[in-house]
Amino acid sequence: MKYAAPTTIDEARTLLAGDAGAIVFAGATDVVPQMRAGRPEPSMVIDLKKIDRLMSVSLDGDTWQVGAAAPSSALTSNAAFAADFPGLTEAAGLIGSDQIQNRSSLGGNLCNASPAADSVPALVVNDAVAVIAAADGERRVPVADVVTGPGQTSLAHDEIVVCFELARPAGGTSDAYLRLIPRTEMDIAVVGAGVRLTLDDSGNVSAAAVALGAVAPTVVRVPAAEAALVGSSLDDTALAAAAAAASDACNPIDDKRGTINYRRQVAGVLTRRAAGIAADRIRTRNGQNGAS
Amino acid sequence: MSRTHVNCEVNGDAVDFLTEDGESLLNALRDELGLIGAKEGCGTGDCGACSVIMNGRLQCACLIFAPEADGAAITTCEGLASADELHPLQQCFLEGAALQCGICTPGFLIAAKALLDENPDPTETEVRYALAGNLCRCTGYDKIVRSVLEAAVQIRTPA
Amino acid sequence: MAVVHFSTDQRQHTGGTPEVTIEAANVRDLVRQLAELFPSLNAHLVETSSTAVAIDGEIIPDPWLEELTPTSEVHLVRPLAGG
Amino acid sequence: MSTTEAPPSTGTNGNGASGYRWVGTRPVRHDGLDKVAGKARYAADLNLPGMLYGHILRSPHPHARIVSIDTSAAEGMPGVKAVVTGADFPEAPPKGATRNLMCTVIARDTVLYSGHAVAAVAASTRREAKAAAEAIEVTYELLPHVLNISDAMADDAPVLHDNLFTRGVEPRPTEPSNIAARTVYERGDVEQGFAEADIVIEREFSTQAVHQGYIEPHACVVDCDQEGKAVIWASSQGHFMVRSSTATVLGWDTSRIKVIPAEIGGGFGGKTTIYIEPVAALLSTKSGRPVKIVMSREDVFRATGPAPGAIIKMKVGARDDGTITTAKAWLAYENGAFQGIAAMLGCMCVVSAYTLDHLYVEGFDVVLNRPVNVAYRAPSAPAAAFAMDSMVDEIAERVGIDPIDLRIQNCPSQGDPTPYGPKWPMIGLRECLEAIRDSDHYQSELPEGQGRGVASGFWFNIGEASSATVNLNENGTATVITGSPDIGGSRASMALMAAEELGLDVHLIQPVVGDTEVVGFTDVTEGSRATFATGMAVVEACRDLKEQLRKRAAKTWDCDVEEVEWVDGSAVHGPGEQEPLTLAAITGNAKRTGGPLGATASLNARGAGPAFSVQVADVSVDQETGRVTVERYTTAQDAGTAIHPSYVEGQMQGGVVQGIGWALNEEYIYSDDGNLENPGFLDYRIPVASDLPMIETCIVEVPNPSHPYGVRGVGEVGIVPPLPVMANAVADATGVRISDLPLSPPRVLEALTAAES
Repeated sequence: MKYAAPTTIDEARTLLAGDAGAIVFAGATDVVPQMRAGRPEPSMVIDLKKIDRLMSVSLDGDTWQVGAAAPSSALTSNAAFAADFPGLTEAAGLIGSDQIQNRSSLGGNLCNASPAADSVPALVVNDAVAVIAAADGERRVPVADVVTGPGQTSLAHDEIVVCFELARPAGGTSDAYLRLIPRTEMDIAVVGAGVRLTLDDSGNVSAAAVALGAVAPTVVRVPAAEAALVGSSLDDTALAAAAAAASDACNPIDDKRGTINYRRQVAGVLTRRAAGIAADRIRTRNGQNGAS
Repeated sequence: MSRTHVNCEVNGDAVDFLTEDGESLLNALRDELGLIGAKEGCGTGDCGACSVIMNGRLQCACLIFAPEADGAAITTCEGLASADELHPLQQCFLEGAALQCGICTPGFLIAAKALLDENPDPTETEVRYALAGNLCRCTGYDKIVRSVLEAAVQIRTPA
Repeated sequence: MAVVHFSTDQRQHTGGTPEVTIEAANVRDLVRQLAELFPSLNAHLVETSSTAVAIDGEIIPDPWLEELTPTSEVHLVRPLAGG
Repeated sequence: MSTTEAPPSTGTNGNGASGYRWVGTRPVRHDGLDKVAGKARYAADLNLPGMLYGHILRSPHPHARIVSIDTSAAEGMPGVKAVVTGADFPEAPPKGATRNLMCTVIARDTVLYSGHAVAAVAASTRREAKAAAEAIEVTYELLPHVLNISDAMADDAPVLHDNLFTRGVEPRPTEPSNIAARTVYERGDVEQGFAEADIVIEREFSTQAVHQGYIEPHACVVDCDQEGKAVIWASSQGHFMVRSSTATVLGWDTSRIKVIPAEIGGGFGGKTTIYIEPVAALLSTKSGRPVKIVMSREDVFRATGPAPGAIIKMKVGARDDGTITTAKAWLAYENGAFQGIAAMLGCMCVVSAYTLDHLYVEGFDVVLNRPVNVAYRAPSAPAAAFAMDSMVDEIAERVGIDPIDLRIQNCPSQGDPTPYGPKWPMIGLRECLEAIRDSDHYQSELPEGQGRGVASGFWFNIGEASSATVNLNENGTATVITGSPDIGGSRASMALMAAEELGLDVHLIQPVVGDTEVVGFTDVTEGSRATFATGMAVVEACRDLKEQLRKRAAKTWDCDVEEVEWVDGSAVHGPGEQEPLTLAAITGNAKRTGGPLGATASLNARGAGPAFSVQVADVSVDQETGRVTVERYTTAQDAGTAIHPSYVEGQMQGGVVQGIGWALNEEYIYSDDGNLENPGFLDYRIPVASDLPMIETCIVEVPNPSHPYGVRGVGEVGIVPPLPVMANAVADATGVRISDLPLSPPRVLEALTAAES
């Protein structure tokens, strides 16, 4: 097995294109354990961390560009980013220990294509777009369309996710991400729920996005839950309806981390709770702004 | 088989070693440089016994490919003490009986150092979450957490 | 004059007797006398690996030459293991 | 939230208050500096010139006949120096403990669990060894497998051993089965007991198998020479055990083997046996090179441990006044692939914290297609206590008596009969119960929304054989050499006892763990015995030395030895005609008064003091997700005497947290095809720091009269109460009693949902 550390995207793509057994990595927090568990060794591992654009987190006008290989800790330590996307930041901050978060990346979390990836529901509810370096230049794909099944993505072998584009949220908008794990840290999500809400001036929901992780082969967007929330004042009835819709949208499996019934039940609970947190964040921010 | 030549700085010393590309930094530190403080408890980033600080960031050396260390600055448990004095964390661990078998101790010390470098006055909860990536099966964590909190006090208010 | 107490299993080999009093200086002597009293007991003890004895509450793994006092309370048990 | 102000111990002692100068103090441990500096050498830390790496090939099937093994491809691979299979080892006897050990180290004609060692390779690098091991071609004929107790006990179950006939059943069965043994303890008449009881409760409980979870994987380096001698560096709980077990498996004379104890990175009972040393020895013999084998974490989970899962059915009778009179228990314990004594131990422990008039306890040891059981802190007692103390809690509720008061009302004391026959010696259960009752925790009001649980636990503690050599150096310092590997601070305890005896500053004493050729035979560090039994040998050697020191002083003074006393580290002349002679003055002059001073003691330690622990926890339960959070935890444990209170507390806290893990989230998850699905710390969920509060400790000291300092041993019993403590606390918080562990979020939510409907 060879190790390569290209400094440009083109160089990385050329290496990848020239070796069918090569893979790219950022933190290797999934790659190494998978190799230990018996996955055949790649012929080459291509380290993306020497490519500046893949490591940077920056605000370009009203759009955040998050490098696909930037470690989670680059997000959790970025106060401006965290203020815009508290839920996504939470999700990034839930991936493993501090040791892991200093290596794990959003690009890796997405392309590993685990149904339980914490950051993906949070990216999806924020309409994140993956910028992908391809043979014929860059293409932009909604994050929701990148993963096609467990361990499967829509990327060609020689394509690399460069960064994620996230439009700054409009006023009255915030997000939240919750997951259920048996311990307080170090586990893979049994269920994950990301919610983004926009509240109008009267405090009613004008827009909502709900996405669930670990309850289906890929992250699930839940339009029925969104519909239940939109137009409501987040009253108990609306929250209960959203929770029920979330439970219904699950297509989970029984596995070592949870049962079908458990995942269904908890998906609803977390959806309801995450909606409440997102709304509280908006209200808190509005309260602060209201004073000016 | 060909091996890659890696130059880096470990505990302030310029060092170099040869490694197979697929080897972990952990094995390189232990086998090539003889720095046995970092331990392999799992090899998958789940136990923290191999914690090192590389380029200012706390990481598991078992997840780092050895060639990644080229040009990097690395601190291991062996680099905590000065010639004549232990690091306050080491001293507090000794006095607070924060180790039993000791296999996890180097990793805890490094993780705790990374925490205190960033947050010199952590709460108990912050200590517990910052150390959640380090498994200890002997102590129940009680004396480790107390010792880290005590070391934080000592570092903030040197005698 | 040690008092030997038999467990439920062992009583199948002592004709139901729950305990006997035996004059023995040590465990070897005691086991010899038990074998005479209850011919099938010894095989049962070997079969169930009951090669230890408890003397006055303490389980002793290799008791062959352990001395007995006139007030010793003896149980025939399996040796323990611990963590 | 910062709790640094809380003192670490609120015990009755723990601060040297008992008139001792050194015993009961908290010096920095002697081996501490190396461990915080990263210099301490564990087995995997040793590299020798020319050393090869060994890799063991393991079975992917839970039960299969090995039809053939073809190693020819592996032998031709780069870097490969030696390959071994079961055929290279001596033939195993048809049954018994020796067979079980030999066939655990490497499978012969049959693999009995997924992860069973089948063959091994030594090569120049780890990667070459692994690649070659994977190139060994094994042809298996699959056999049906059984993974749980109920299936294994069924009449039509696939049988693991065709020569295994249930022991303890008359007449002896004529058909083999997976039930290795039946154990019965009986007293009084249970039917009469139940007939006379006011309350009779009957329940069924289950617990899951768990792993000891030491952070250091098994590791060894073995160097065999051309004369057939082997030096083994190994991480174990007993290097004399490594020597004898390796010799047994290889059919070697023990004198061919020297074992040097490396530091051990946790054991908890799991390193009281061997797995890899004979394999490395044979690879080393074949290759003529030193060979290192380090297990991967996955191998540790698949092929070592576990502590068994159990099914326990209980019926308990009590009177309205809270007197528990009667218990009938049916216990079945997993044994793993080979028979053990798990159920027997469970039977002995299940009602040990209670006095009962009527008792019938029946246990079954069951073999199945999992790795063979190894000890884990107070083996078998946690599951047994989970059953009994859950039921006792229910009785307390029914009769309206405080659960601690009810336990005090029913607790045995010296002279009462144990469930397994003999009478209790001096024990401290009542004192532990009173300590918890009077603790700040139990006296404080339970916060809104939380639940509180209490429970007791018992463990025997054992004595066994130990040796110690104490040498006095010419400068007045002492070297204390013992044969007990130091898992959690026992070197410091040895030094403290020697300091107390000799009147020497503890820092002038160097405690050393000696290899198999420098110190006398010493049994494994198990059964909470190191400080008790090896400490006894240290004390005996020191007392011998004090006699020698008095004689040397008498010689120096030309007086009768009877005129010399040993006081505070000096020889004192009774009539007062001479200035006292310090230990250093005598040792400095030793060559002129008869030669160097040293003493050795080897003994079978008698009088191990039974251990009890009582614990209380407050928990909160997320009623919508089933997650349990431990909010507060206090443990009281009878240490006899705490030699080094900090490490006594450490043992107590560590045991508690392992028990919490067992209660809440730890379990083996097997797929239907018999493979372990969670062989790593990601999905085998041991508690992490953020899962826990501080573990408040209360050291109870009811001295063990059989030990010179009253030591009982503290290593094990702490793990026993947490299982029922957590179950009782969850029941108190939710009103729902759960009798199957672990209390993982899915299980708790399922129980809460079921109770609602």
